[in-house]
Amino acid sequence: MAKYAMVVDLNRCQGCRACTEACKIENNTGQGMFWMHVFRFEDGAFPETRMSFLPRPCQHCDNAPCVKVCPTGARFKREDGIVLTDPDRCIGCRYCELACPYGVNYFNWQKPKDSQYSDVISWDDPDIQAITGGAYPPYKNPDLDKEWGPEGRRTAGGNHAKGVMEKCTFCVQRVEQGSLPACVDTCPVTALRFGDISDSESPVSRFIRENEAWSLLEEAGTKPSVFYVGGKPPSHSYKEVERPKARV
Amino acid sequence: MNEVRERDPDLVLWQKGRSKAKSFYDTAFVKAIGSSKLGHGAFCSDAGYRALEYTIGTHAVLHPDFRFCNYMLSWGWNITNAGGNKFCWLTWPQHMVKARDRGMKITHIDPRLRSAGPFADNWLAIRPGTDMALALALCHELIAQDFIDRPYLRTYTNAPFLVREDGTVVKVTVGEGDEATDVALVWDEASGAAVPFGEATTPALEGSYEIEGQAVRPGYEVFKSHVAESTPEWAADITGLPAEQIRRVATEFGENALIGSTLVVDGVEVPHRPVGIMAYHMAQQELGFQTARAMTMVPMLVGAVGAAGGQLSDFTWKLHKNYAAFETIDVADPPYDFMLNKSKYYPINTGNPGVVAQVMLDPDRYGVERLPEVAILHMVNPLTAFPSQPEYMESYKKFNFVAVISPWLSETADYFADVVLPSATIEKYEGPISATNQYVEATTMRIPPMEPLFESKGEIDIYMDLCEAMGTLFGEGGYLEQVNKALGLVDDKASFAIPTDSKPTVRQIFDNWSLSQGIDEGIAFFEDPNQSVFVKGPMSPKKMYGYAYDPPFAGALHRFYGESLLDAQRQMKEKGAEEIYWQDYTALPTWRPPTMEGSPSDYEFYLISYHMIEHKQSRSSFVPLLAELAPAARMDINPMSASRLGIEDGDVVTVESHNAITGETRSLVTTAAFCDGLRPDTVGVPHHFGGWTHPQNKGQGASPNEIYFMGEGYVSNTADQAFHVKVKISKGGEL
Amino acid sequence: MATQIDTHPTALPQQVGQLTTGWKLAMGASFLLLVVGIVAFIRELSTGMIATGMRNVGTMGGASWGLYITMVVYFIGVSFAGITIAALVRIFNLRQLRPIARIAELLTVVFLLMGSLAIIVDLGQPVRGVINLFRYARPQSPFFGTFSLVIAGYLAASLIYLYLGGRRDAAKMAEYPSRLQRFHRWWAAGYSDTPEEQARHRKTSFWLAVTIIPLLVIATSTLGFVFGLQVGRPGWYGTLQAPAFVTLAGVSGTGLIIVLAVIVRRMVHDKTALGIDVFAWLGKFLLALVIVYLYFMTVELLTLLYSTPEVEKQLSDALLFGQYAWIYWGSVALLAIPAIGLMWQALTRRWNVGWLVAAGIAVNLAAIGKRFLIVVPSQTHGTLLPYEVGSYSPSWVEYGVVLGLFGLGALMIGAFVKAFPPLPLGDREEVTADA
Amino acid sequence: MRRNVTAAMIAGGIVLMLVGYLGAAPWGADTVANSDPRFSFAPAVFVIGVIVALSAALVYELMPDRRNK
Repeated sequence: MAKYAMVVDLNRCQGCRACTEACKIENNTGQGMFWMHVFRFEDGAFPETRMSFLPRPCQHCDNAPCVKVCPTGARFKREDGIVLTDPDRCIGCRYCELACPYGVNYFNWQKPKDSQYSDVISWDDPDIQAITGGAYPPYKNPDLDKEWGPEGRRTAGGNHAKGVMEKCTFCVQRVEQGSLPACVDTCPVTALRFGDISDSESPVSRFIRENEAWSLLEEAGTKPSVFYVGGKPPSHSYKEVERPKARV
Repeated sequence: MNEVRERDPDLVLWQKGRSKAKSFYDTAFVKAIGSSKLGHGAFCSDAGYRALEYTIGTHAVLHPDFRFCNYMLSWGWNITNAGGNKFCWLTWPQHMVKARDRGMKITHIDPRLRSAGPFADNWLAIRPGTDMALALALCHELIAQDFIDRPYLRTYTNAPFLVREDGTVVKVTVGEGDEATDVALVWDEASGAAVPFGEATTPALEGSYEIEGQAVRPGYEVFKSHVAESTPEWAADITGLPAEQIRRVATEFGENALIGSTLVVDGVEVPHRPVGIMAYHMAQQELGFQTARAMTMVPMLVGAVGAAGGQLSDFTWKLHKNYAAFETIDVADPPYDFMLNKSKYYPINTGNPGVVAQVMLDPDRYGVERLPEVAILHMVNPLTAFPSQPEYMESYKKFNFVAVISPWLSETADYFADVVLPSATIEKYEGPISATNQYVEATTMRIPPMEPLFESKGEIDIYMDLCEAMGTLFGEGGYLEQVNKALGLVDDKASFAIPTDSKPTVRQIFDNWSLSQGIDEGIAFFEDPNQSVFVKGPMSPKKMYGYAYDPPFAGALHRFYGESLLDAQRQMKEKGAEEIYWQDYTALPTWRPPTMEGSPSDYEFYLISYHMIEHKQSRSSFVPLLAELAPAARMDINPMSASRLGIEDGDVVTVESHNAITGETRSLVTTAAFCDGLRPDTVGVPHHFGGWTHPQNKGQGASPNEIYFMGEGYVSNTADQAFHVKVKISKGGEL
Repeated sequence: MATQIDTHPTALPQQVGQLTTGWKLAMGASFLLLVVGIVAFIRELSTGMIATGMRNVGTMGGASWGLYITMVVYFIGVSFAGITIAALVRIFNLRQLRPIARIAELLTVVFLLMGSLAIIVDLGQPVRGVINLFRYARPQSPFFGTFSLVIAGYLAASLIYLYLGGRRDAAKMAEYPSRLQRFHRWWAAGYSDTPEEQARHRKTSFWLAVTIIPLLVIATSTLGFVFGLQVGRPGWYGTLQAPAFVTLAGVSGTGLIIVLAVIVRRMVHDKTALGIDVFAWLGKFLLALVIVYLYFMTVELLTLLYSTPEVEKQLSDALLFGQYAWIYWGSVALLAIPAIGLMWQALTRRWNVGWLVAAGIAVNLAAIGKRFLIVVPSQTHGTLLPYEVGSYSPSWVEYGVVLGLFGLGALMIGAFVKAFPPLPLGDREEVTADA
Repeated sequence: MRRNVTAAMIAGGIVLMLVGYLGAAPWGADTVANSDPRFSFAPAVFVIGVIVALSAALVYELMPDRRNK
């Protein structure tokens, strides 16, 4: 049984956020929902300023605080390492979001139709309806509603129903069909790698072995499955610049 | 359109912005209807193109041979946000990270750190508009520390040419009758006499000599004394950089150049100079042409041009026609065409829509009689994408008829267009598109993923319909024939040509072209997602490296000393051009403070504009997903300067620019954003916003093009736009 | 069975059954609040929780738990103190406190219902929330304690304690012919005040009290653990959360008992029913708890300020000097001033009821403020990754729903005191035929 | 009679509590199995157990005496 992990090569990451976009298109996430978010940091005053980029997917921790606190078991961790949310069992208490030290959880504050950029696009416009046939978002990925894994649960995000939690799923619908997560697939400089860390000869394992890989917030004891090579962990003197329009 | 074409086809102005593919279908349309053509180069990096065409003959600016380069000057290259030299494809960042994996060091020369981000091993936060001073100081240090590749200068450049006191080169006519050519004299150290260039065994680079009683010196010697005072200390207070940092960069550049070493690449031995510069859009400044020349001299001094790991420019060393044209620049008398080609204002002329707008507003001043009456604007949005919006608003009113071909309702179309022909964005065949990554030759094609939306069509369909309506589609000299010519479906490949008597589908055109390239499946090859890229094979060193090219550097003698520029200056003075036009036509790059420095001292900040990775010019700011990542315009400002002005992060500010010549002021309102990685005397505003035609544009803020100026003092001597202006910042304003 | 008494209609004691205008006014206002709450909740249900001021932590820079969770902790805190005092009275046989026992139990039941409703309104999926908790609740989650022990177990315990404790008075009330007679007879369930019954009641209430106290301490501690166990939330993670919760619960609960006792005293027009000695005891008990809590706050403050890592520093700056400073110092003042007042009264032994009510209300406001400071700042200013600092302010929907809950609570209390005597009909006020 | 009914209820309540608690999701590593209850509505059983144990007090008091039945 594979155990999936992701490695981010910060020596290569351009901070271009193509991974953020690929994730949003693949998973149809709503406005302000960044399952993958890329920090752009500035640190230090002119002229000693240093910049750094930090892609932040869900860390799919082995000792996951979110799985521990979930009152109904809607958030669970699979043998292959992926931490998933079952939207049919989630009661929307948002406890997982507050237990998570990385801030990777997003709650569906509004109905799916309203969260799909409807402040600009009116999906009911007859011209648009003529083309989209009333589906919103018109680019809806059918895989998101299917059941995945041996446990057979709708864990690919479903249709982002109002009132349930969601977060990066390592693109469970893609991984189970043998392809890579959308962010890994799209990175123009192969800064993101993904693979089976339980196989010591897999490219991911070798890459981690050959470089000093570190993890985010190791002191929190969450044992994340996302490793970083190059750069260094961000400190609180870092200031995030060029933030996306993230408030819904 | 036809009514004007009968009278004078030149009065039909066809203007194009940036598109991706080989523009065969554009030029074919222009030739078919005989209109005049205006591109967007003057806002891209064409000052650099003119400089490189003039100096080493390549139609490009500068990029290093990433495969072997160990030390790169990233000169204004927006690494993490935009493309590099030649075009904006993704391959540049991939080369750069692979080179860094190998240990290549990057010295980043830019007022903003953001463009290099974490890749700046060494950041030179240079003051905007002072790049030439830095380049001259680097040359001074390379000479002082004797990092000089003399064999290269002697054999492949005009450095040895003997120059009189008045700057003219000593020439003698060789051969008779029609083969008689003027050849420059050089001082042959072996024979101790002045001989024509070809015959000298070791032409002298230094020293001063006498010919027919006149004191003469080799071009290199003239350059050495020219940069004698350009010490790092001199450059320090101009560029705002510490002198020690400039000296250290020069030393590192010289040491890394490994002058004299060679490398065998794919069996071909080539000089090995693993240093280089990546520079492109930064050429668009008032001293852009001469700055690009001065920057090119830095690798020339160490012999890195065309060397392995060294300074490349184009992907091959095929000479551009401008190289020969610039040997002698002749300045014509008025009346001039409305682009002022060969005029006493801009003898070397890129063709700047801003200049055209100026001419249309005041033709008599520029000695222009015939102004364009009709315009076809294809995928171009001057009102928000080009600087000095007010001039366009006034001048484009003079067109009697404006047709716009564009996928979006651009601001220009909204303001001027009588007819808008909606064109498809990507749902069309487009190509052939070069997919080379500099080391492998490849071609690909844009294949439509779906039918065009609403009533839009692919541009080639639009052009065919237009020509059909105008009666210039079929027959001799028609659009189809031009397409055949442009795609090379002539002579031996004529069998693949498109019949010029019936209207083909666009797919058919590309099918024929693909077959002509020896691809048996034709267009189907490109339509098959598993193939889609036609790889011709690795680029051979013989084509990539100037030294290994046959003949070396395609036989071009690199113009170290620019005599024809000095001659152009003389002609311009004779024809009565003001100093503002001729002052930069000098044989060697000569520093002068840019005109903008004439603005009063309360305009204390330099305004620069920059590209953000999330957007593409002004045509994507309304796409909701992209606008979510980069929501609105902002003015980056260093917190130290902001606190001096009492401005907090996120405050609304008014940015007012001042024209040092006309005294005119313009202002825009946006929000301030603290940015530590920025010079305290500089502010930056991205150029993607300022649109008004789409609901998403609401509240996105202004475009710097509303307060940049065009015209004298804000264009280079080659009519290329300068994206610099002095501005005053004040708190408050109506967003 | 009790001897038949003549059918001459006499007024029930303690104004039971008499709907005075004051009572009607209060109930009308409470009902109005309830309507506001329901309207707000329907708005939240229809448009989704975007109608609230809550937003995601991290990139969205909001707080995902806001006013609702603050009120959950406050309500459950108050309910904790009620039954605790009732149980203490029973275990230590504090005879002079017997009058307020029922008020305390009533407070517990009502506030516990309000607390559980506050949790439900905070859920993204309220209906599925209740079902799934009964079906899938996981013991590993601190919510399991809150859901099972606090809501279910503790509610059952307090209802049983209230019911059994009231049977004797119910029997007396059943003798009066009134519309409520069947209700009283049901409540008495055949109690006839025989010595065996009294002994048996003493035994059950003793053993009930003995089991309730530990059940409560565990329950409220699990509520503390909901926050205290979260490593990912600086400001929450700490061992002091559980004990601090219990203490502040005691403070707020006692405060409200004093307030409710005064209201009831005025309602029954009998100053003697609740002697000043009862209030003195409550005052001293409140003073002790406030001092212990202030001690906890100083401990927490010192730990925060001494040599804090970056994140806690950012949090403590926001709490002490920044965005939340007015709430922090306001709460401290609302605890310190009443403490001084109580100390003065304790030393001079001159207890003034008006001042006690003011102290009661003040400590409750402080409790709400302090709960808010525990819940929200750690989300907007306590992200371990350097996100931008966030902000949270409740929307009208949240205020509406909370007011609705208070309205509901007041309605329940109002209804109870008109259906059953809040004070025990002890021997002092012998019930005679002609009252 | 009253005594052993009460005792039975307390014992029964405790048993129900144990069954409910052990039936709910087991402690241990965060796995799929440990996120689901061993049998459905186990927590409901736990809660019923708590209530039954507590209402033993009710039964103890309210049981009518044999004498005056």
